[in-house]
Amino acid sequence: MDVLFDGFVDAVELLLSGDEDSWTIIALTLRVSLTATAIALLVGLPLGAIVALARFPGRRVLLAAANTGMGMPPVVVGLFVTVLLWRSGPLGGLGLLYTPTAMIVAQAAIATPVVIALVAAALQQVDPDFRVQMQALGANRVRAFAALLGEARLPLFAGTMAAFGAVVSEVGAAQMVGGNLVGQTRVLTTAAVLATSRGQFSLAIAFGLILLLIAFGVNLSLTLVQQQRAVPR
Amino acid sequence: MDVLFDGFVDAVELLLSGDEDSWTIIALTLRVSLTATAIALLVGLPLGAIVALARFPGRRVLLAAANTGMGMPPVVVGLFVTVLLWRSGPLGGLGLLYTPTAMIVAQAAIATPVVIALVAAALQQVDPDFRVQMQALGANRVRAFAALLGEARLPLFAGTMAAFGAVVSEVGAAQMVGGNLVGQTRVLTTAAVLATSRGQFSLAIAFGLILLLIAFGVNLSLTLVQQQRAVPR
Amino acid sequence: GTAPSAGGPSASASAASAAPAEKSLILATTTSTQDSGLLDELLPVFTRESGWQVKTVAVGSGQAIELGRRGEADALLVHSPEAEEKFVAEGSAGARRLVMHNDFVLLGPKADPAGVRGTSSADAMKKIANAEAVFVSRGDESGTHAKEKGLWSQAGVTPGGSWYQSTGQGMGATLRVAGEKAGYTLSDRATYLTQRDSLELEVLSEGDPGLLNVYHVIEMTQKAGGRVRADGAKAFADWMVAPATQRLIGEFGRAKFGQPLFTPDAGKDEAKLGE
Amino acid sequence: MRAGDRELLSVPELDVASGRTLAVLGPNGAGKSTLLRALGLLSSHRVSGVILLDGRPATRPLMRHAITAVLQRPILRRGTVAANVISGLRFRGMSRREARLRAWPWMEALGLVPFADRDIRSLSIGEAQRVSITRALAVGPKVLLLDEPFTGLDSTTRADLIADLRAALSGQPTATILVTHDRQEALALAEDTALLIGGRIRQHGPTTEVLDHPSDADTARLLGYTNLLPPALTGRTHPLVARPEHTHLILDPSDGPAGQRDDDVRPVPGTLRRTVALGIATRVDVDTAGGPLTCLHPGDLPGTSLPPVGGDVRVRVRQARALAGVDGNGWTAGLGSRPSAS
Amino acid sequence: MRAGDRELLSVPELDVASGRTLAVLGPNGAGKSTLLRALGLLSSHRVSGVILLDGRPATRPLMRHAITAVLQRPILRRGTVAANVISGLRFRGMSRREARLRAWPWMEALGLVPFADRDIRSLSIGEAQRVSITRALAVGPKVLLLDEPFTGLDSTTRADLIADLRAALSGQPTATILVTHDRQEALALAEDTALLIGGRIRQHGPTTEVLDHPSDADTARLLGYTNLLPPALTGRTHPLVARPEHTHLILDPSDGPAGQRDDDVRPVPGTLRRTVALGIATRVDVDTAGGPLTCLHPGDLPGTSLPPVGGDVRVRVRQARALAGVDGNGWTAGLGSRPSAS
Ligand SMILES: Nc1ncnc2c1ncn2[C@@H]1O[C@H](COP(=O)(O)OP(=O)(O)OP(=O)(O)O)[C@@H](O)[C@H]1O
Ligand SMILES: Nc1ncnc2c1ncn2[C@@H]1O[C@H](COP(=O)(O)OP(=O)(O)OP(=O)(O)O)[C@@H](O)[C@H]1O
Ligand SMILES: [Mg+2]
Ligand SMILES: [Mg+2]
Repeated sequence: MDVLFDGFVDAVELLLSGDEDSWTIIALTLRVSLTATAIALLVGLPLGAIVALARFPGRRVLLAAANTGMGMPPVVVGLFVTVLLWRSGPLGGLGLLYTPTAMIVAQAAIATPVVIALVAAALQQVDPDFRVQMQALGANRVRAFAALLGEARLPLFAGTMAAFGAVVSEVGAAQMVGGNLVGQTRVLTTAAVLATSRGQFSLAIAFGLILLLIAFGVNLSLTLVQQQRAVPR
Repeated sequence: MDVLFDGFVDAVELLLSGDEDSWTIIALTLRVSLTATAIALLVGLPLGAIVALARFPGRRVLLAAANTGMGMPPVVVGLFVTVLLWRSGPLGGLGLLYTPTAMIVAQAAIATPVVIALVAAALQQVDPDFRVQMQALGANRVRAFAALLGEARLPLFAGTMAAFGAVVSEVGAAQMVGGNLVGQTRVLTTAAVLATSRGQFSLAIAFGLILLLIAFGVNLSLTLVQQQRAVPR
Repeated sequence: GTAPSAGGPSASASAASAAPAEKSLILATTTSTQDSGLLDELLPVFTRESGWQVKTVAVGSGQAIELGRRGEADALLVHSPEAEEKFVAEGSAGARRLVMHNDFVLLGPKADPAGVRGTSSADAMKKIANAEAVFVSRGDESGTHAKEKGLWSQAGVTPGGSWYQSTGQGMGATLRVAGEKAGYTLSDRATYLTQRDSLELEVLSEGDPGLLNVYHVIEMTQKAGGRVRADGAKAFADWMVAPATQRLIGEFGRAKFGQPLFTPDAGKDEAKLGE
Repeated sequence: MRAGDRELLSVPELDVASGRTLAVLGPNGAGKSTLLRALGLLSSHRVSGVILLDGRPATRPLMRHAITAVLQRPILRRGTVAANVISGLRFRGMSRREARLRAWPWMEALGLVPFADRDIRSLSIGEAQRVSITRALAVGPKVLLLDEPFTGLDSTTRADLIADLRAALSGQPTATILVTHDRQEALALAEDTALLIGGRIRQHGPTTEVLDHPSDADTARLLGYTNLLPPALTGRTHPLVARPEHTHLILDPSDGPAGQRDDDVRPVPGTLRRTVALGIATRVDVDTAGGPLTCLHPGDLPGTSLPPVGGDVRVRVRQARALAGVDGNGWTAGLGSRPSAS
Repeated sequence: MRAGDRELLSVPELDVASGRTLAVLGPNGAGKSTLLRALGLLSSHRVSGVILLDGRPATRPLMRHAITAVLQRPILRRGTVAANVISGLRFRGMSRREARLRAWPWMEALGLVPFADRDIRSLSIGEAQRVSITRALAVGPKVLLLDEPFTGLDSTTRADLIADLRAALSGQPTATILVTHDRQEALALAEDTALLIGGRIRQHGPTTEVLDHPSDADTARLLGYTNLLPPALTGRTHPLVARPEHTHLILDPSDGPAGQRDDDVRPVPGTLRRTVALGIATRVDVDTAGGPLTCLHPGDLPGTSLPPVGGDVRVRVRQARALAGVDGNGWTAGLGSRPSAS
């Protein structure tokens, strides 16, 4: 158990020491995860909305696919992306493998189905007449949709947090497409894995604790936004 | 790209060959993930309901904690559980490390916050008068709650699928507490990782495809249940 | 604990200016070189001296060689001689040069149920098999795994049964499994030394000439793929066998463990190692 | 207009001139709300046909600009009352300040001023309904669609609002469609009335005429002429309909043909099924050879003056109206089955 | 009873005997629904005080067994109409078959039989309201709580349902509390009536008495006596109240003191604010020294016979009732501000 305690001490030390390396890692973790979540939202929100609101054949299949996508193993996503980005692969020319960009791509791919599925669930839960009433007040499609998002913002935030949680805690894809390069693509999870495989367990736990701290910070900010009035007076 | 195609061929072969190993792996994957999801539901459903419905100080903090828990890195969870189960650890006497039971424990720990957060979001979205009306018809607490669950079953199923997706696709904790022992604790994700580290990329992709197939199957079953009438005539 | 990387400011500073099209090469190496911290020590120096960025992909030897074969890596630093030779024979690889070695040790619980303490490695393997004492194998086609399979065949045993367990993971994880299961296992000395403190395993058999763990650097050529940076590969391989680098390797770990983790071997005759 | 393979609504033609109000009356499930949504191009059902706006076929953007609707349930956005009330104007691109100014008189009229900053989740349902109405009226649209807007309002507010609305609409170029169950509302607000039953418009014309001249059994029932007297019972050529208020038991045996007026029908014999004391009135249900009749007697009928349940009675019907061309079938079935207290 | 630090409701005592019906009348936001929930122990607000059931303090399980409530909005479970209708009985442990049998007569009474297997999501709102009522009535509880149950029903259904309900309740040991905005409903169904305004019960007694004898300005307004005549205007010692129907402009100058009855008040001078033609009636708003008055003239007033807006008029008030001890303040404010068309 002392490992856990040591981990706590280590975490405090890492944060206080102002060790440039750990700050680089933290910054990269935030950059990659937040960007990936943002991209996933950008892609997943419209798709989730379409699945939830539009009527077309194959809607259910798409929803089931999104739900399945939530179970897509990051390692496999990582492998897919790696194969695409290989020098011999179709996108090899971009030279993106082992860069933060590649990690963002992979993590966005992991988070998108989560966003789609949870956005769809969130929007379907709102009174179906809500959009009608908004349009009946003169809202065009965009405004009615914005109002709908405002209405469903509680579960939408929960979905966003789930997506962020999925990417920030993920290691398989980050490791595979990022390569865990010091100062370039090392994030908290891959650092924790490395520490573990070096037998530095308390260091690994320290990284984990820092990760939780970051996740909590992000969630707190989101929760604060969530509690704000959507319709200002 | 041929790797992807080869992976597809390999997946079909693995499934058709009736290779005992791959079936053992598939069975274990299902057993561990489903059990972990079930445990997470068992623990997370009441907790999520309490967070959503009860009024007590610190409710919001709990919700934020659950949301944070969704971002808990599996590697760290794995490490926590490992440290607990070490022979020198407090639960070492149980000899659970490197058994499927240990994997179930770790994965349930990963899935529980997901369940709590999404259950809370799902239940908060139902008309707050719904429970009142059920009680006003003579439903006792349990029945009113059951009716509420029936009412919110769409997002509840989405939450369950998210939880299942989180555990079935997870590799960090499975690897760490399970040890990826052949025939004992090797599941599809850890098998995919091993195949990757052996350079057998198409085999890794094959495992990933099988995993997706399983996830799709489980989701399909859930979707079918979801589409059933909750209130039979 | 210690910080995960000794990379220092140079690594992160140059990272900022790194553009993929510039002088940047991919090194596929085994986990042991990274887990031991050796590369964290060496690479910043190389980058400073040569201007080449190195992207280290720490993977199993099997994956490393596969990456080389597909032209996805420019240089390999691996320790699986038989597989390497086969791979070089395929023709896409360039020069393969000896860099360093350390040795494998046979580890086991203090109680030593199979009674292998002090025996030669082949004998030890036989005893373990006869006693059906738990043996934990990496099973990941790594150099260590290859060496272990070699030992089994020397001992004339085909391992199997519930006492023979395969983790399919890296050395660190495998050591921990062995520790927890109070089993025997084969490990490279460097990894063992770095994790010794948290393990309840002891060195039971060591020093066999057959237990050498030899690392080679392999340059890849454009034959493996059009985008291979053969120039970078050559620069890296040349630098690895340069005297100054060899000195650094020889010093690595002495301060922390009281003994060096690797023995520099550049230019030596491979057949005469360990004598 | 169809949902799945059910035809919900089939309306060949319906028009409302700007400045005029059309009331749509119909029983529950007649398709009133469906019609309203279809007219506002707000429906997600399959609609075939065209909606003309100012004589031109309406597109969704045009329509969106022209209409405001108060749906049957008050559907509000999370937030404050004030934010909700101005949202119609905000959707039309008005600044917050201007929108508040425009909405203010209506907020005053509906008594919402003290609620301006209240969270809508804490409103009573009547209060929510007021917000919903205010939000629509504040826009001052070309076409106003009102789906039972006054349900849930207390009677004083309702009376005042009807007057305010009438005053506000008269002289404005607003075409209003008002769905309601209340004939008084139709009379007070609408120049024209359409009767919608089973998805079809049965009658359409000036309100006073439509409300007083049912053309068939269904519209009669809708308009409160719930008693149907088939020709067999009355000896007339057409079936007659009458309101329960004008249908009475003949209690005094001597109260025979005396005082019979022109439009009166000869007394109808039947058996008493039940009596229900309704405070100011007593309802007596009678089964006759031609189907059940409902009598409504003002005041409390003393139990002694009534024959026992199952006893023979005679019913006098006054102010009956003749229906042209109707068969009483569906009708009788519609009234036939009431539970005899469970 | 409080929400946050607002006092929502303060009711010292209220009782309903079994077999009797109490109507609760009040303006929007008076706290009627809050009261109903508090009585059923269904509230999530802080409630202080006790609810007695059969003379003993009610616990939640006891109460749950005794009551059924129809909330103001129909809140149905996903599923079919039939499943919803029997759910009250199912919650009480009845088998599905038995529950269907018990519920059937009510389903027939409310015309739900053709809907039995329809998904509730496809119902019209009036149909949903019927389901909600049927579900509660099918249970046949000791205490029946009805929150504006008849809103949204078409008038024929409503009239029939009122009779059915009355018939079903009389002779049964059910105590019923009916929240409504409609005085007719209260008269038809309830022996007793309580007037709730601003969270307080202002009057409570036999329905006919309560509805016709307002005790103060607020209850008068609630009961339709919307015209308040302060003593200064009439010369009487007490303020008077009158219904708009009994308040008329004096149009014919010669129409002076003649035909004045005992309860008549001397004509009140004022200025005409607006006239609103309401089809069958014309509403005239007049500002007097004592506050605004509303006149309701039957039929269409020809514009020529009316003075112009702002002109001087005299108003005759008939059937006015005296209020004991009231100051007209809040009152005048309550009526004062109507928008003059936006
Ligand atoms: N949580 C709350 N905080 C503040 N005020 C509240 C809260 N809940 C209800 N109210 C207020 O309490 C009052 C009573 O509400 P209630 O729903 O009982 O009214 P009601 O008499 O049923 O009105 P209606 O006729 O509109 O149904 C309303 O003014 C409402 O706005
Ligand atoms: N998706 C659907 N499938 C089948 N029937 C439907 C569907 N949607 C609506 N209906 C039916 O269409 C009819 C018309 O519904 P609508 O809401 O227009 O009634 P309404 O006249 O407004 O009634 P109310 O007075 O109760 O508001 C109802 O009988 C309803 O059950
Ligand atoms: Mg409707
Ligand atoms: Mg209410």
